Amino acid sequence: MKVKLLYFGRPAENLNVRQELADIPNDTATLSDLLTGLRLRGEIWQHELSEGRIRCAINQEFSPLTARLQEQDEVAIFSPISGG
Amino acid sequence: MKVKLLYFGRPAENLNVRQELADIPNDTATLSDLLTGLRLRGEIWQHELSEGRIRCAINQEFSPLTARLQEQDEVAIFSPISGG
Amino acid sequence: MSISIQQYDFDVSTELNALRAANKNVGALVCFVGLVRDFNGDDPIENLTLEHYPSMSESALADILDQAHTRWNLIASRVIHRIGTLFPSEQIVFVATAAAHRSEAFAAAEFIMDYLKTDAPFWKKEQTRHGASWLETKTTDTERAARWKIKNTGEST
Amino acid sequence: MSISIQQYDFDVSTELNALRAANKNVGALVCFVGLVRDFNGDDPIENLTLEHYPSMSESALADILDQAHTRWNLIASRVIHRIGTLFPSEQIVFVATAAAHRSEAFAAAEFIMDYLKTDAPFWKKEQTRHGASWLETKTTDTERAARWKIKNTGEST
Repeated sequence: MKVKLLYFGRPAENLNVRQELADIPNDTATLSDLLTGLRLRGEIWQHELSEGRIRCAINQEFSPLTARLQEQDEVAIFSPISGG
Repeated sequence: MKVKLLYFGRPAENLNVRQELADIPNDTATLSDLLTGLRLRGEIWQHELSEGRIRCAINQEFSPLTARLQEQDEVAIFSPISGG
Repeated sequence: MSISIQQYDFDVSTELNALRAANKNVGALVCFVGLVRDFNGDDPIENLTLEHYPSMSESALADILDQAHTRWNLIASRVIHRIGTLFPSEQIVFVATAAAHRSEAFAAAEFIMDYLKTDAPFWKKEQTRHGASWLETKTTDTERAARWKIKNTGEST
Repeated sequence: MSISIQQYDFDVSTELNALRAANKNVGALVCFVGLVRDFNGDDPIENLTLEHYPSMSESALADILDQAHTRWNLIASRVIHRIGTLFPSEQIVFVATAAAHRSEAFAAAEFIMDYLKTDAPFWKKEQTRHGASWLETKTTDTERAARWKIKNTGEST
């Protein structure tokens, strides 16, 4: 399943990535599964994407880690928001 | 005892008086005594100065009817305030 | 703390710019503007006439601002109250608070307005085509002001 | 309901005049302006850089305004959020509410700010002479937003 990943805030800067396309082998993957896979990329990924340091949205809606992903989803990964 | 009376809001308009000097025979008079005296001036005074229709201040401080008056006090008599 | 009682209108941006110019640690400005409405009861309002008790109104407002500065950590505050005859949609009153954080600016601005409604000697006369009538303190305003007496600042900020 | 996300500055008077022009029954305008402070922790702030999630930020703000209009009887509302690099004392965010009565305008403006802090995808990076750091949602902001879930509108207005 192909999804589009967007990064904002601290992880975008520290991982030096703003967007990418990801191909997830498991068709019933959750947001949590996606993050587990991304953390395998190395220590900095593991640190930046650790639980409690990030919040996520699927298709522009804040989503819990248990949310199921679907083909073509836009998944955003970011540090806790701090606008206003 | 001489006091200065000021009127604002509804009573000022309806009694057609903005200020006057009053000479109170009783040297231990309260605000309530003053109002009782003023109400003797006629039916419209009785109506306009009836309890619940007015609020008073002595020397620019809101005061209860039990407040004791003193020589040279500035007593203001007005309808319940409605600013802002 | 600054208070003006005036016939002429005011410009909100000018007032807020003055408040934030005072101190670069202002992180939050809250302002309230009260306007003349076109309807209150059933009849269109033609105009409002505001009068005040000149030797008391400024000190009453200063006392309210003092209380707000005692309760909350404010950097600056400002009240403008207009007097005279005003027409629908005209500005009547301006209250602004400046603080490091929004919770204090919000609570203080609302507190100032609530007390202004019950403790500042101003009167409004409303003119409709059926005649004029003096407005009086609303029960809801008295109740709103009373809330602050039983509420600690912790809960409200 | 109107939302702008923009780099350029805004003028509060212009914005409030537009809100009150909409309807002559507006009796109360409440506005909040958030500013860049010169100090947050120990070091002077050189600047803040604000970024957002463009395809989500406007709809997130619209959703917050929708909720406010559902809870309170608002005549109009407006949010402006700036993005890009801003310096101390510059305006970051503007929230304004217009209602017949002040209780609704105050409650709604505070509600909108509380939810903006927890539900709108904006991020601030603070630059001091020791380097830059990304700010994160404050616990107090999360708690403030949660208050509205257990509070009925009666109590807050």
